[in-house]
Amino acid sequence: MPRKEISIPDKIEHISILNEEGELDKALEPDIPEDLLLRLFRAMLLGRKFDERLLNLQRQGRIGTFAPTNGQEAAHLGAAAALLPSDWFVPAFRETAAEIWRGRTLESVIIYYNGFNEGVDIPEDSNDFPVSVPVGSQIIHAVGLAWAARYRQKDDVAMVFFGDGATSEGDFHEGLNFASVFQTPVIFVCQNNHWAISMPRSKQTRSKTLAQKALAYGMPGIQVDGNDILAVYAAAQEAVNRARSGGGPTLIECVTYRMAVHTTADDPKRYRTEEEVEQWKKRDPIIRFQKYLIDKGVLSENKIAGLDSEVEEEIQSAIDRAEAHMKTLGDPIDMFKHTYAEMPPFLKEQKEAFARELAERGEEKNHD
Amino acid sequence: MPRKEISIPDKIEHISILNEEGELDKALEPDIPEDLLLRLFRAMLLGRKFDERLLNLQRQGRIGTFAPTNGQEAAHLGAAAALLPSDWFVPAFRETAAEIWRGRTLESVIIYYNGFNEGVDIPEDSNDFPVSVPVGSQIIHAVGLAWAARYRQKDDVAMVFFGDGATSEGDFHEGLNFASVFQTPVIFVCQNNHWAISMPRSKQTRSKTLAQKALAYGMPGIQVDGNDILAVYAAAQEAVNRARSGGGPTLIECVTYRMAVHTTADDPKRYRTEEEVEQWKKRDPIIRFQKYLIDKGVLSENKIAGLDSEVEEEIQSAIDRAEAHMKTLGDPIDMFKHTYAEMPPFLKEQKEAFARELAERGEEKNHD
Amino acid sequence: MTKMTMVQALNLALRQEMKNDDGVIVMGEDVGVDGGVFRVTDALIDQFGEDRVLDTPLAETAIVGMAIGMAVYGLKPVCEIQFSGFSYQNFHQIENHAARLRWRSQGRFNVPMVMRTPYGGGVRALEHHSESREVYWAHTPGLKMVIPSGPRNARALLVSAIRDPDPVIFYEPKAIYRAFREEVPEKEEVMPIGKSQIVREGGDLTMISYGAMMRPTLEAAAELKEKDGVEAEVIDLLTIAPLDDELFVQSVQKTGRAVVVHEAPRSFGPAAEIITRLMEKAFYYLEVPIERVTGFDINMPLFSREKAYLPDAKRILRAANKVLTT
Amino acid sequence: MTKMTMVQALNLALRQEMKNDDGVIVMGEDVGVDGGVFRVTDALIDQFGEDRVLDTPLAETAIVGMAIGMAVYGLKPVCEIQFSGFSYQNFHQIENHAARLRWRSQGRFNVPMVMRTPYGGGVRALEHHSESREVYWAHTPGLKMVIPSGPRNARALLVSAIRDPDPVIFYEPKAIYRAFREEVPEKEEVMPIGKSQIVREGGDLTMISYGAMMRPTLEAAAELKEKDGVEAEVIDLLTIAPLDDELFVQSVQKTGRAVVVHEAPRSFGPAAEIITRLMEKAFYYLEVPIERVTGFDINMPLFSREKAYLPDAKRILRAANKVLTT
Ligand SMILES: Cc1ncc(C[n+]2csc(CCOP(=O)(O)OP(=O)(O)O)c2C)c(N)n1
Ligand SMILES: Cc1ncc(C[n+]2csc(CCOP(=O)(O)OP(=O)(O)O)c2C)c(N)n1
Ligand SMILES: [Mg+2]
Ligand SMILES: [Mg+2]
Repeated sequence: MPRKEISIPDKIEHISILNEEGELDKALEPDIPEDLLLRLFRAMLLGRKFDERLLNLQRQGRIGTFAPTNGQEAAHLGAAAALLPSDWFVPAFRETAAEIWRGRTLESVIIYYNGFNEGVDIPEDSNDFPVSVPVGSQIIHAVGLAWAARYRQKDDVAMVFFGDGATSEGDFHEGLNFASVFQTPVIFVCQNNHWAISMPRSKQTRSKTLAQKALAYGMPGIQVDGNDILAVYAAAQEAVNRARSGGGPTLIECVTYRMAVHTTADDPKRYRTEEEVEQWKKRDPIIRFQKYLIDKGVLSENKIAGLDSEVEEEIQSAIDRAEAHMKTLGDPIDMFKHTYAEMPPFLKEQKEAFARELAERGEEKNHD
Repeated sequence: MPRKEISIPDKIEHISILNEEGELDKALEPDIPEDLLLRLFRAMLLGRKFDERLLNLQRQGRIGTFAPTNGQEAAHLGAAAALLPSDWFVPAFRETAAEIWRGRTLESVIIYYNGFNEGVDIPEDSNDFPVSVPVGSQIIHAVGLAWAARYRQKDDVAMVFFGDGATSEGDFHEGLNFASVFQTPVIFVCQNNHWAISMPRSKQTRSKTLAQKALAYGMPGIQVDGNDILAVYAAAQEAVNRARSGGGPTLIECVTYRMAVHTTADDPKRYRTEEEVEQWKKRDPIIRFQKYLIDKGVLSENKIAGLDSEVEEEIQSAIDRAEAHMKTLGDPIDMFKHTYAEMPPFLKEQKEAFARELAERGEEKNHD
Repeated sequence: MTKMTMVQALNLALRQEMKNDDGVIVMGEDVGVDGGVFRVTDALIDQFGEDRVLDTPLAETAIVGMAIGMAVYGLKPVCEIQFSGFSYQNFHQIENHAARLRWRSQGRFNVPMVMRTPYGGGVRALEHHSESREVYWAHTPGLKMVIPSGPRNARALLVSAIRDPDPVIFYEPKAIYRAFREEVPEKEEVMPIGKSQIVREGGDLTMISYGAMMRPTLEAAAELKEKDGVEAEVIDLLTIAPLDDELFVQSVQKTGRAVVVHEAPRSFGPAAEIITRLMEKAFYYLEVPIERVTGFDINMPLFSREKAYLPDAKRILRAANKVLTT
Repeated sequence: MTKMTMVQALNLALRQEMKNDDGVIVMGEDVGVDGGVFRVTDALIDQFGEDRVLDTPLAETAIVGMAIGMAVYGLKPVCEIQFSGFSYQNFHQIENHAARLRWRSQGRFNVPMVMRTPYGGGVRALEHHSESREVYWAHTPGLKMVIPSGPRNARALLVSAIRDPDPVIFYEPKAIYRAFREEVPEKEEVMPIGKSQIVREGGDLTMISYGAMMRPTLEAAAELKEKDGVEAEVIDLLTIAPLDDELFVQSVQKTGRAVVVHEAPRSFGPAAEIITRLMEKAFYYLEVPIERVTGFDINMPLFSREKAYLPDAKRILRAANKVLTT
């Protein structure tokens, strides 16, 4: 009975399929239909261009604060692409390209970031959650959704997103433990973009990887190159299949990088160097995927140019539609909606008093 | 770049030194002075007998609800014995023998479990926290204490106790992460007694060990036979030394068993079998340690009998003192004490109104 | 009808609702095999199995957070937090999500969950087991907060809470879990959330309370009648939020005098809102200042002094007499 | 004296207290290298180093819990919670421990920590960034709760909060972080916690408010004077708990009329306690019901409607006129 090492059943693996140069590891290449490859590429492009455009709008004062996704498109799109439409999608706030992939309209994003609650506009047949701002708090919701799906004998899975910073929250811990104990079909996707506002990943936790945190729950954990959409897709696919077939949850760490500001209220110059950002420019997920697709012969320079302008038009017309729609969102009294299924008497009194105030004051006390 | 396994620097070890039969692994035997061995044995005995006596008092209605420690003496005493008096000791609520080891009087325990705040009576020169009921919540306090000690260039360490159930709380996760990130001199002692009220360890989490949860924080984690005081002491000593010399925190899982009820309000028959409890009777930490000490020649049957009656007397006189003391703890108005350093005016008004009420009502509105 | 304790009546409510609706899921620490530390969920697991009665790991945030996910899916989770003193662990899940998901999703999702938890003093428990902090929830928009006062209304209100499309915080006054029995019909019975009740009529004085404090309040009312012939009207709030001010406003418009009783700390406590509503809606009827009889602005003392801390009939009588004689 | 924004004034307070006392430790998310998302802790790390200004991992419970341990050791941690909307994550650490350790240890330990956090609307922020929920803390025995209304008092109160031997929740009205400047003396200045202030004298009406709402309240008071010659007495609470009722009671005993203004939701909000104290201590002086001008009992809308939600001078004036003319 000497000191003995305890062997732990779960191992932590790392997957990378397309390297920085866009070179392929043939052995690991996932079998993705051409059509899906192209749709993914377009979605990445759209995500990137939309993000850039939002930044412009923000600088012009045409939208409020938002969280750019630039550089992380492969991480969240690759994961979301492994879902069925009927699966549950639970975002944090930096998965815009994946939200759009799942069906969210561009205009709803613009409207939301203009401070209108109406920017949340989830279709009746969609199982997508609105963005969740309190870091890590949404993780456990996915566990509840997944548990419910299994209870209802549906084979839906739930996928939930969060950042590297979120792994420090108690909610992360409790959520992963519950998922493992109840073996719920849920996929935990951590977008490790190396920063939580000004806090580098290296100071967020001393563990070598975030993926290994899965060991605390007896859960499979895997680290992937998050700028390699094939690797992310492959890992997510595997996790989704495991979950759907009753094999329980998985933690996926996507190693990526936040190329832009944390939000438009942030100034990264205060805490990180240009050199670091430059390093990551070389690892751009879109360029890498594009090279792969060209090499594979499913994409051409010509086609790319076509997609470019198609996507730009799509964005422009969404902006136009959003701006037109926002003009109709006049009534501040709408803020009383949706607090309860039925408005209780005291709230009715407040609403009526507010209506009288509005009437007295005319147009002047209106939304910004 | 194929899928590759990530090697994790920290390993999880298991230590056992005295087996169930009280047989010694000579190679691992810690070098403990005879005097300390005897004091520890006496403390275990006192802990056990006091616990049994408290249970009696509770059944007679002479104290309220409390949490017995029966069977876990080696786990908490062995750990606490590795501390210096000036170190910080942060208990949960099932470390009574260790609290007494650290200097808490038996009567204060009795008074506390009689529902008198005065039962918390921490000497000015003691760095011991009062028991903490909200599971897991005290863990992070130890991190703050340890950080402060290091900041003040003291070489104090902090040791904090909690149960297997506590490892599921977010507070456990956040606390261990902070300790590791800030490399604070703190020792996390988990008394894995296999049950959290009615929840067995096996359903609390799917990880094979609790010790391996340390891997999530890049922290050393070790599992010890918690009914083997030598193993616990050895592991704690090592962790204390590491912490004191700047090597950061350690998680120690002491595998033990809650032999009695969860608290006196609990009925374990509802959720566990007698056979399971019987299994663990054989692993009694006191019997095992006693055999070791007899084998070693530092203890004799005679000496044990002497200790027995000495300890019983000590308990009896503590009960007598406590009961006498409680008669003097009459004044309900004392409940207004210690809310703030200085009593704010509105609270003074409340206290004065209460005093008038008491005066009007005479003795009748008094404590139970 | 059978005479039941509140614990039995709550158990009946759960049992019947679980039978009626297979979406009702009971979850929490020790609610399954153990039947709950107060036995409110006793034997439900035998009848409905492990999939309907979840013994969870020890983590309040996850209990509530998981319930939120389940509720959004369309189930009706009823989660138990073992003592209200440990519900602060999950406060953010309630504030950040349960109370907001309907609004935040513009009505697309809702959270029909119940968070049951025993609260209040009177059972000689350990620290953190005896507080009353209903204001934390009552002040949070989007929540409903219910506190029954006896076996029968506990059962009927719990059924309503489970069926409610919005999240309901259901505080159970543990002091009266087993203190007395009432006839509780086997047949389904519901009571509306958001409605208070007159439990004793009278024209001289209005006494407003809820939960375990109803008993000393009614005791005081009986003594007022007996000793002084005073007819007190006693109102049992039942719902704390949304507060039904209509009934107590009407009553005070009639009596002109009021006493509000609760065990929660006084400052920023529930009585303040009740008194303010009376100020707003019955000011011109008030003969004298309204008195509040409450817990003090201190931590609930350990149990040897809990009786001294808690309002009792005598303390309520003192306040009533003050209101009647000034 | 230099003209400073509130952000600068708070920074000055921290800087000076850190210099005065090497036990003062600043900690929180992004408070170090980044200087805080609002720059309240700007450049402190340059002056005092990483050991005095801790950039912590993203975990509110641990920030507060660690501060509790540090405070018990004898340090004076000032922790920042990035937005008050995320302070519910650590609510249990405050309720279970910070507010109780003095009492629970029978005076052996105390918790001289400050939890600073920006609160309230007005900066066009994201969801969860604009609430006002001071009641959660104010209702909790053992805590103090302070809300400044301008650069100068913010600085002086933060110094007092840091020196206070008990835990202080320090809410910073982010709407006025940079909205205006005031002369702030370089020389140390403190203000007592637990004392409110008359900021405008008058005999016709009492207006009670605090934080960012002081500005519209004073605007309304000025307009009352200008348009109608009404002299409003305006009181700035500064401390919410323990509430200084003496000053506002005296004022209302003089004016007989009062309006209470806050941005927190109305029901069970701070105004209820203020109004109840007035009911208890100035009832016979009241000419008319007291009005409250508050946020509504709904979630704070996203920013396009936050102006509509927040009380402004016009809404306050309506209430004042109602109180003056009934
Ligand atoms: C509970 C909580 N605490 C603090 C914040 C403020 N905040 C917003 S995002 C953020 C950093 C998040 O980092 P990470 O999880 O890595 O996600 P990323 O922003 O990098 O996508 C912080 C501290 C918050 N939104 N929620
Ligand atoms: C936060 C919190 N939740 C729930 C409880 C109720 N409770 C008291 S002890 C306990 C089980 C604790 O189990 P464990 O951590 O294994 O410690 P043990 O009792 O076995 O020593 C529970 C659920 C509590 N005290 N605190
Ligand atoms: Mg990040
Ligand atoms: Mg245990």
